[in-house]
Amino acid sequence: MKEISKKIISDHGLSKEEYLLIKKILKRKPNLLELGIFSVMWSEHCSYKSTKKWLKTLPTKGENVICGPGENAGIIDIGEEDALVFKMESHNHPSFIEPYQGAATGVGGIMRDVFTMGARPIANLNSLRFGSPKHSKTKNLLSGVVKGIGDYGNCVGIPTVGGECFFHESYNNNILVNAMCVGLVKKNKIFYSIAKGVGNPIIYVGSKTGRDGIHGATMASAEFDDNSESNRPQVQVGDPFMEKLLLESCQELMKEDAIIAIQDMGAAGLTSSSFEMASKGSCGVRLNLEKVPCREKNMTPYEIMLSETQERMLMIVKPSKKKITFEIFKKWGLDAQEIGKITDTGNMEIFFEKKIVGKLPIKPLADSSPEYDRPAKKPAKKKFKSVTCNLSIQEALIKIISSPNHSSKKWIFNQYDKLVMCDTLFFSEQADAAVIRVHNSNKAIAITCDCNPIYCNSDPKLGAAIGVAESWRNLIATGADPIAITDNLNFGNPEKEEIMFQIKEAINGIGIACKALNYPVVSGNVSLYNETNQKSIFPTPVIGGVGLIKDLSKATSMKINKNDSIFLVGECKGHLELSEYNRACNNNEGKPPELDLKKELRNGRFIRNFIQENNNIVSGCHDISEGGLIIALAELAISNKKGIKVKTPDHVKNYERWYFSEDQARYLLIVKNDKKLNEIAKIKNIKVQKVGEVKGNSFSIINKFEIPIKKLINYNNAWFNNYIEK
Amino acid sequence: MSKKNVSIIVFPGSNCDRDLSVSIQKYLNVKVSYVWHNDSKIENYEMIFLPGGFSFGDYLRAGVIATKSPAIHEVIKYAKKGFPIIGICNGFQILTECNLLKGTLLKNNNQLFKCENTHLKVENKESIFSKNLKKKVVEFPIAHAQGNFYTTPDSLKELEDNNQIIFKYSSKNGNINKESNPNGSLNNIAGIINKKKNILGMMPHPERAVDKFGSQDGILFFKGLGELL
Amino acid sequence: MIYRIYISYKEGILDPEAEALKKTISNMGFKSMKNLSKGKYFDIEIIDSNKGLDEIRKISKDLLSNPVIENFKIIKK
Amino acid sequence: MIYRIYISYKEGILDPEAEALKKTISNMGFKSMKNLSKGKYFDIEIIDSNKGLDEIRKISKDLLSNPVIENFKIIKK
Ligand SMILES: Nc1ncnc2c1ncn2[C@@H]1O[C@H](COP(=O)(O)OP(=O)(O)O)[C@@H](O)[C@H]1O
Ligand SMILES: [Mg+2]
Repeated sequence: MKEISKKIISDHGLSKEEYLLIKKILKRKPNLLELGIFSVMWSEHCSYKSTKKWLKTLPTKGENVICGPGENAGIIDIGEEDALVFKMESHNHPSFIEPYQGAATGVGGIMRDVFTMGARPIANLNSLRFGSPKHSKTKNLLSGVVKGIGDYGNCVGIPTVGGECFFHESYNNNILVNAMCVGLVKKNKIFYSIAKGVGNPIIYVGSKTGRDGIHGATMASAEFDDNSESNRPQVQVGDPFMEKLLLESCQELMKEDAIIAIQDMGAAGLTSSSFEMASKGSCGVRLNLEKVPCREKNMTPYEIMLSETQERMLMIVKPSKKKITFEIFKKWGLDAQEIGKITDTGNMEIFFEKKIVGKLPIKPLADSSPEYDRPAKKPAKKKFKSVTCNLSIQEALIKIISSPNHSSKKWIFNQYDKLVMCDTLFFSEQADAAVIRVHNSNKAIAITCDCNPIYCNSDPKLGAAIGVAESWRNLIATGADPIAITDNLNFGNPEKEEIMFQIKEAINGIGIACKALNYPVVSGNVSLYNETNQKSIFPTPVIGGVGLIKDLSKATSMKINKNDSIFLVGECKGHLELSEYNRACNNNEGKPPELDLKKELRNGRFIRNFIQENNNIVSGCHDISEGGLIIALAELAISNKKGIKVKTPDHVKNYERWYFSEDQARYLLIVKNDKKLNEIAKIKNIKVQKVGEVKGNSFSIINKFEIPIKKLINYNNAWFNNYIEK
Repeated sequence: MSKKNVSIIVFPGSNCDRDLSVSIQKYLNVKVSYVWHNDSKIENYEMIFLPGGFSFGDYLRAGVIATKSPAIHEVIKYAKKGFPIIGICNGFQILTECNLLKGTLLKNNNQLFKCENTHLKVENKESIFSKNLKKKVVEFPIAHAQGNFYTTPDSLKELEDNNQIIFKYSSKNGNINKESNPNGSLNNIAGIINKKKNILGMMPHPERAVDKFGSQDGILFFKGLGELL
Repeated sequence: MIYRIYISYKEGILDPEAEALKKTISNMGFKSMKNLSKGKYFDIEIIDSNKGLDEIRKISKDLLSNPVIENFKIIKK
Repeated sequence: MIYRIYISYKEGILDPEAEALKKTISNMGFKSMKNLSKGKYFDIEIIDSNKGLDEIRKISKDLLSNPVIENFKIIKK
């Protein structure tokens, strides 16, 4: 057996201290296989060693939470027998190396996390960050990632209903691909990953194991340098057809009362799935690796244990149900194998061709998994000079809506099957959140994902809190009651103090906002080391929010009808720092807008109740976010292909601040009856003011400018088409 | 409710089987039996549907592997006997691959999957599938990567001469032009029937147009089929 | 024994993928290209050569190629 | 002058399509097949052979093949 050298240890991403700890746990030197297992189990990706301490501070409980973080995905109660299972996960590094496969397998992985718990996935979303459109790689990465996401979800038959896409040079060499999946399950049919029952068989099903992505989990936790591209580790190839077979066969088997525990083989493959199941159930496992179906010849135990071949599941079944288990998998044309048994030794014992090749104590390994309190330091405040903007309102409006970040994302979401399953009521660009009917029922769920990295870069705490508030607002605007979130924390290298500062601050901000809004965190994912040559991405804590609409007839989109009135709900304070307007004038410095969570709650509740109680006079609703009031109005006009006459209230002195400020807690409410809204707002003491009417065929601010609606739409559509075609 | 059942053939990778069955039960008002691709007998053959999706992952060419399934031999048998067969999206691709319908479906001309609403001009108003549509133009969504209909000039002429073209992609007002062609299909063809006129293949999804949140023209389509039973 | 089966488009059939590639290539500034066409191939290894070849012919015709638009050619490797 | 560029998967890369085809072929009752792999090819006709071949190499590397998972081979026809 190969001697474990210092180089081998560092190649495995383990520190000297961690290696000493391994020896202490084993009471001897590890062999290569054991070292490999430790290295993936203790990788940032699997152990959360840099963030665990802080993640524990997040609010994770609530009256609707059935299962918080710790399982494959979080679960919330949505009334009657129904529950939702959801989570978000990143596939950033693999997508940079191979955008199509990287993104596709990201979608596949998150769907397995959801259906492994017994749920049928009903919606996918994705949150994407690319480098500057001018960067030589961006176009290929964009096309590959979008196609990969689309092809995978489309083939499995799960609608991809929403998401976001944002370009910024800080992502030039570290794109972000975060995929979210929501599934539906009956409360009494939830499956967990807690192994039980000495002697129970461990069944492997799905794709045959190959040498794919060996060391993917440690790769996902390592910084890139210029060599990373040529040094390419084996990428994982996705097989959505296999995923569909796994989904259907697992759903069928789950009806049979056969499964004791089930877990997908995600990052760190067979290692982490078997280890985690045993660890949660406080038992031991014995694996016979020669039984593992392999795609390639002469695979070693090391390769088999660490392979990240996609579309594989591991389950513990009742011995009496082995027969039916194999029958069901056979019906679906899948390879299933019994590869081991649950034991009471408390150890993971790995056999290969009858010989023991590795033995690790489960509990000590799990308990001593490292947890760091890495030093953090607030970066020195930079002084900045404010540049004055000399764009007219019309110029700025056109510049913003035809910019990469604000132009229509049709090119993206037309590649996604948004409608399969026939329960999509609204998808991206129709409403602030996607709205999906709970099949065969009168209720619907609303889903969104949000993050403003510009804000987060300036103030990670406030920026992250605003992300939470924005997702909450998006749900409110569809008439939903927000319930819970999942998050995906994307940052640079945590070993740097200023990055660790961002991480701590962002988690703190999420916690504060979630507590105030009664909006707990039920699952999530952390992606660190998103940097290349010492240049980190902007901190990007993406929030995926989920809410419930009890009566789907009240689901609200961005719809406007002729002669409707458009009201601004909430106050304009005129904050322009970091706004799209300022950025359109190359003024990129400053603070994010202030966030008053009490006001957020008050305005949100008002909107939510108004939509619910006065639905007959509400046409639509839209929250005000990046770009401010005028962009929100333009978006209404564009998505409805209808003209809007905007009237500036008499009290307004500064047009730029009025139209472009990005103050929080604001909505546009589109109603058929001004009087009623004014009356109710007065009673509830909420500030509302009429800002426009749905009229004619152009978008205009009275006494300022007028743009024909067709032209406005062209501005909004042009960028993607030109960019891709060229 | 009619006593008869209709059948939906389910292949590994089909993913519109449930969607189709919901619409059929609700608007055609009959029960649905699912037939697994490996079954070599179809009990309810009065009307047979081939659903959308990615049968066998759409590997090699969309629909081709499905044509090797035992159930397809049965479908061919009942097709020849004149029973109505309807293939939607992947179902259409399967029907051309097993030669029950003319032509083939190439990759979309921009090489990308496309999901959007389309308007369809009803070209033949006499066929058993379209005579109850009662609208000049209907609106059904499409969602496919391989929907670019192609056939040889001879067989195109045959399709035209026999009035076998049922749907063409069009503008809202029924104009058939390049702008309304979503995928490059020859002459904007979106749906055709066979010479005997009992088999329909179409790329757009009527089962996705039955909700008040979008188009409801699919209801007309399914209700119209009711007469055939 | 390995046979290679080539699948190519029949003459006169427009291959949109090849068209798209041609456009991209010339957009990339490559000027030497006069024409481009494309196809697929399958390498099938078989046990027994007589019956095997027969099977390969059938597979090529019934599965691997689409007779409306494609030709196939079998070559022993 | 025509060059043919063969594109194939690198060794060890999962090819789900080939897997599906193998299963189908054996389900169709063909028993002789021992293995199947697949690839694509491009026939590119060029004007000038020196600069042309150079361009073909670039096109093969940057456009026609995906270097992360595929190999290419250029052959003069
Ligand atoms: N940022 C976070 N916020 C909340 N929960 C998190 C976060 N990151 C990870 N978790 C939770 O930690 C657990 C392990 O996550 P992960 O390793 O991503 O699971 P898997 O390997 O199954 O994808 C999950 O329950 C996940 O929800
Ligand atoms: Mg998991």
